[in-house]
Amino acid sequence: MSEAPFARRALTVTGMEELGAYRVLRVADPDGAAPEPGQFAMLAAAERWGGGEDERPYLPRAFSIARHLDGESHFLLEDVGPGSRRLCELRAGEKLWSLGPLGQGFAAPPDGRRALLVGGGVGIAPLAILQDSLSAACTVLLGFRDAPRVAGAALLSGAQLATDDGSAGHHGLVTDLLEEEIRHDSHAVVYACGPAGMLEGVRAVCARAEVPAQLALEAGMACGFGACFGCVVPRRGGGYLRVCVDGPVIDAAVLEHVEEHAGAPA
Amino acid sequence: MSEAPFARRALTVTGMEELGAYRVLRVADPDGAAPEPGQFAMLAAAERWGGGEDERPYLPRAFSIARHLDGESHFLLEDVGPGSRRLCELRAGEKLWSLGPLGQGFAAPPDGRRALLVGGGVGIAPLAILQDSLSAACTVLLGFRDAPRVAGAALLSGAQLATDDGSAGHHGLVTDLLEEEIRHDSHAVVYACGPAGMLEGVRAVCARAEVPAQLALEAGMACGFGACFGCVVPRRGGGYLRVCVDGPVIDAAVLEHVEEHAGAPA
Amino acid sequence: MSIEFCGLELAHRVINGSGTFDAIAARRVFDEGLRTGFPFAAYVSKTITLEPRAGNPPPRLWEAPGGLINSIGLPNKGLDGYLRDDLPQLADLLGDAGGEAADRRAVPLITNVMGADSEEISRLLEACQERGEIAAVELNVSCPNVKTGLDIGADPRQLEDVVRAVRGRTQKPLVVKLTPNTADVAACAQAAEEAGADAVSLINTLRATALAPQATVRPRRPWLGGGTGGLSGPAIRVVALAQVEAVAARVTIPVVGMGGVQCARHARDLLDVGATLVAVGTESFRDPASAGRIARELQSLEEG
Amino acid sequence: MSIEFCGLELAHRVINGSGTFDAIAARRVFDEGLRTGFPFAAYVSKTITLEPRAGNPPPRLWEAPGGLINSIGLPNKGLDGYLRDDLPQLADLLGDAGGEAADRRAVPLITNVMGADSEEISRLLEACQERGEIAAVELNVSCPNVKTGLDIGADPRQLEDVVRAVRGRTQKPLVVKLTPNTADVAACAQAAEEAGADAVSLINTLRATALAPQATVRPRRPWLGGGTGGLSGPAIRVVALAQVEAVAARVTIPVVGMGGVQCARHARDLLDVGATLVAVGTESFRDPASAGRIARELQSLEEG
Ligand SMILES: Cc1cc2nc3c(=O)[nH]c(=O)nc-3n(C[C@H](O)[C@H](O)[C@H](O)COP(=O)(O)OP(=O)(O)OC[C@H]3O[C@@H](n4cnc5c(N)ncnc54)[C@H](O)[C@@H]3O)c2cc1C
Ligand SMILES: Cc1cc2nc3c(=O)[nH]c(=O)nc-3n(C[C@H](O)[C@H](O)[C@H](O)COP(=O)(O)OP(=O)(O)OC[C@H]3O[C@@H](n4cnc5c(N)ncnc54)[C@H](O)[C@@H]3O)c2cc1C
Ligand SMILES: Cc1cc2nc3c(=O)[nH]c(=O)nc-3n(C[C@H](O)[C@H](O)[C@H](O)COP(=O)(O)O)c2cc1C
Ligand SMILES: Cc1cc2nc3c(=O)[nH]c(=O)nc-3n(C[C@H](O)[C@H](O)[C@H](O)COP(=O)(O)O)c2cc1C
Ligand code: FES
Ligand code: FES
Repeated sequence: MSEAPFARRALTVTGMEELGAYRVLRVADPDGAAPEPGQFAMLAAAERWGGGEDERPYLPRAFSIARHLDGESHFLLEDVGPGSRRLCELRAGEKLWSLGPLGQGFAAPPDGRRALLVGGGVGIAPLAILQDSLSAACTVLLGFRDAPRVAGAALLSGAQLATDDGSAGHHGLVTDLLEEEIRHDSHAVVYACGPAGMLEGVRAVCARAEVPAQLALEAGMACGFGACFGCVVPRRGGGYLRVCVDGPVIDAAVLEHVEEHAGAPA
Repeated sequence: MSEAPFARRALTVTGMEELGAYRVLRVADPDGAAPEPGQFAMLAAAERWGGGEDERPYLPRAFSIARHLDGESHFLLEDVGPGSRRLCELRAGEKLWSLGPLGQGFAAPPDGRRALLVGGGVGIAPLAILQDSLSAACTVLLGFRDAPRVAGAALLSGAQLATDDGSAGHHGLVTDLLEEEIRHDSHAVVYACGPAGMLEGVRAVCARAEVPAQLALEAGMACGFGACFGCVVPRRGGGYLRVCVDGPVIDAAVLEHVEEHAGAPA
Repeated sequence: MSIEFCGLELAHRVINGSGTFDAIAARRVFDEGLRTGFPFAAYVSKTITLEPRAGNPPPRLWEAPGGLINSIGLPNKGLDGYLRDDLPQLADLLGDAGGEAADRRAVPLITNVMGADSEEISRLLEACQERGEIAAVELNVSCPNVKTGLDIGADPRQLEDVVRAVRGRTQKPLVVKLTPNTADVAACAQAAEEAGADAVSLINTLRATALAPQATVRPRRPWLGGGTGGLSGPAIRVVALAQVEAVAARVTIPVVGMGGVQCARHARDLLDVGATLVAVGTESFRDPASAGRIARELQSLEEG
Repeated sequence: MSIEFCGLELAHRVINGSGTFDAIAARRVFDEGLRTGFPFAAYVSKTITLEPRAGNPPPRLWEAPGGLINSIGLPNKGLDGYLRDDLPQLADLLGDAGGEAADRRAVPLITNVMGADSEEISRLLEACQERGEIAAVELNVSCPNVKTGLDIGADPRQLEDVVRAVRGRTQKPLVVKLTPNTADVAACAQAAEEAGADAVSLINTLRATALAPQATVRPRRPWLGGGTGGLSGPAIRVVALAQVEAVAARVTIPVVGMGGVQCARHARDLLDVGATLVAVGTESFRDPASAGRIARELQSLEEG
């Protein structure tokens, strides 16, 4: 795990580009620790964080580090509420608060095993930096709701697509593609991030096929560094895991199910 | 009193110009009631009203209507806190909420009596629209703290100046100029707006000289239309007046003193 | 659609919080606009006391994160002044303020009263009983007990005694406006019900204070002329929801829920935990017509 | 400058609120940065109970206007697990976490405990008494009484009985963490003092709730897995200030003030109404180093 400096830092936005329904936020972070794939940062606009719907946002929001290149961190944003909306408004030159990199990232695949990256919607973000880090070729399966969201697939290379509305690739679930892949190669290691329903599908498919899977979960977070105990998911066999410090990447084997709130916006 | 529509209205900003330390905000209001000099409006930015220092502003802020011309209302703003700061950020095309025109304005001088306008700092705002409305020539005395604020004097014509730092006009208080004027013409009617200390000075000078004075007061306001009973000043002889509905222009004779919080930012 | 509340027929579910809308002043300011767009299904007066009160010295307001502290001090003309000056004006305004031109009908008037003990409250209720303009009475029990300094409504037993003692003084519906500054608001609500209240309303403001911002003067002064005040607005909304939920689960009489309501979604939350009516307070300060907007949004939520 | 608090010597006036900073997890995340920049003058553990607790099902958090509702449910390893696993790690971290390289000294550890009755609390205090790593004990009395459902700290008499019954079980300083969900927090503080508390701390969170945002499912579900929760953060700051002021005016023992503190100005307010120390809770979530910043700003306010 990359170690985070003990304080949030004011970083400068270097770019904000549209990518279909999403935006890619770039932030200069020349002095920050290089993140591991799957790690995240807690972000908040330095100015006017608050004053949106219901006077929110108040707490920072967790965002997967989607890429780390030339001293810049990239984030993939979807405007789904007051926090993401405010971040989407940021423009080059403006400041944001960042705490991180935080959390447990993906573990590299054991030698000789193929990495099978499965992403859904805005949840594809951590798979991009994972792909960047892999030395061997990997298979990328991405699911999206509709055409404006499919544009997000540009973040990764060589992806096979599935869409809910049939606007690109397979008309159906990305887990259909996954089952197909696993049928041909049950020696793969699965890396997944996306909505809770998709992650639960991935978990179940992999469990049946006895394929190891690393799931990057989400959860409502107040702190991101283990302080609030707010971000839990039930652990198989009882008790809870804190997604921020025990995850966000969690071995599917330690989960009974992926619960309703444990994924990216659907 | 001009009657206000029963609801705040979303108006469009048409301009925001610097005027030394102040800004002049212009708002399109072609359908609004024509304000009387001394009336005010409760303003709030339509977006992101909140999220500043201490999560404020939350309530709208009262601003004197400084001018009403060609279907536009002008306001003079000084950035002194989270509400005025947010309003100062507005740019042409953005929306703001406005409720008004509200309150009791200045009463025109009786025939043949000279109007003597005395303003301090950002408190000069309602004197501009008053000057616009007067048929006869008037005397204008304005006091400012320093050179950047003196620029505000451009809002009125033919003003004599006093400054705390001696950067323009008389080095001293605007009430010094007032005493001088009254000594020459005790037949004037005084119209004043400014910091509490200045207003109290004006009140005392006029009381001694038995010159009638109309003081445009300020007070922390939550509503601006008599609902909250928050904006009171003590009335001579006991009880309180609501600045928003009994004022903001109040006959100096009904006040014992102008209290600490009853004026514009000093 | 019309709503029944304590035998009164209301056009919708949204009323005002006591002390947050002066209909007489608003009429002076907005005149015809207020008459034709009157936003509340019933109108609650500000708190009336036996004797006239000037209220607290200024400053009376402090803006807090997502809220407002007020320390108004219940200024009012006293019972006699209210009955003589205000009641006729209110009756005149409310008489034809209910709805669009065609189906205008009277908006019921709920008079809010407060007294330091059962004696005072009895006199207030008896006076209200006499006047046909008054449809119901709301009893504000956030009045400090002279001996303990605590609100008389903060202790269930004390509250039950007071309500029982005064209940007989009026046949009009009696709403008890509970205090939120208590350990067990549901027990207080239950006590009010057992003593004969026809409804309860909550929440009133949370006790709060602020110091004058200038840090140079020592010892620092409280900002509010009245020393402490009460917090209202969005900041208290989630506290209100918990208290209304707890109360509605405990009583069978109707509950008027309030605290930080700004839109139909917030009103819906209160109704969904068991409130029959919702009151809008501080949000009216930001927009005098907000309650009307909320009532309309609520109706389209219910239809849609 | 050093501050005396219940016989402990503290480097400054800022500590953490119980349950808002897990030093063990933070050390894993920030390692050396936490050690050298440890922000609190004393470290308060999260609440420890006799038996281990898993805590409430998720969701556990709801963002409210200017605040946060949490319904964490006091997860902890239980007394034995805490003493065995956590205490050595905390002692190791705190042992040299106080200040810059040259003058590092131990940061005192205050262990926060909660029990359902005097019996349970006694066992917790006795166990703390045995351990040298623990400098003081904080007793969280926001534990629901099994019979009434109310916090055992909500009633002054009940609180006095409990504190009196357990007071003798430890010679270490005993801080009573009061509940704000009560009619008269000053009376509770006074009761704690009379029963032998060495200090009181407040405010804990205000009871609050939220409904799941999807309005289509009926009856609507509470959002929080635990049903209701507690509100913290800026929204409660002015309530905290009023309660701390009332308590400090009533007791002679030191008061730890907390609730919505985000900067030195807010801390200064609490100190100016009579607090000896200030605790930072929710603001640490926004920036883990915020308490350190506040302590530094406070010192320069005092010097300047
Ligand atoms: C490890 C991690 C990585 C993430 N990575 C990304 C990423 O790369 N890109 C991305 O776009 N997002 C990411 N997220 C999600 C992100 O942190 C935010 O949750 C998301 O942007 C929504 O926040 P918001 O303020 O826009 O909307 P909110 O309204 O705060 O959140 C939307 C959801 O939260 C719930 N909700 C609604 N109101 C409230 C309330 N008042 N309090 C609490 N919950 C409420 C509802 O379920 C709602 O659907 C990640 C989250 C985690 C934990
Ligand atoms: C009738 C009327 C006309 C006005 N006309 C103008 C005008 O033409 N131009 C103009 O610039 N201003 C005008 N004002 C003042 C304006 O309404 C605002 O008060 C001012 O802009 C400051 O608001 P703010 O949010 O910027 O700062 P705030 O911080 O809200 O206000 C500054 C002052 O309020 C007090 N204060 C600080 N914190 C708080 C708090 N939390 N709650 C309550 N009070 C606090 C302090 O005394 C502080 O100095 C007028 C006011 C009135 C009543
Ligand atoms: C300025 C102000 C004055 C109030 N006056 C009274 C009053 O006279 N009597 C009363 O019972 N409640 C009074 N209240 C409380 C409100 O009726 C309401 O209970 C409270 O404000 C919570 O609702 P809100 O958050 O929507 O404002 C007052 C509230 C405010 C803000
Ligand atoms: C997530 C969370 C967990 C908390 N856990 C505890 C706890 O275990 N024991 C306790 O006494 N107080 C607990 N508290 C209350 C805080 O210590 C503090 O009293 C309260 O949050 C007010 O301070 P703040 O507004 O600065 O957060 C918790 C608060 C939060 C937000
Ligand atoms: S987000 Fe606070 S513990 Fe995980
Ligand atoms: S501002 Fe509300 S009564 Fe004047």
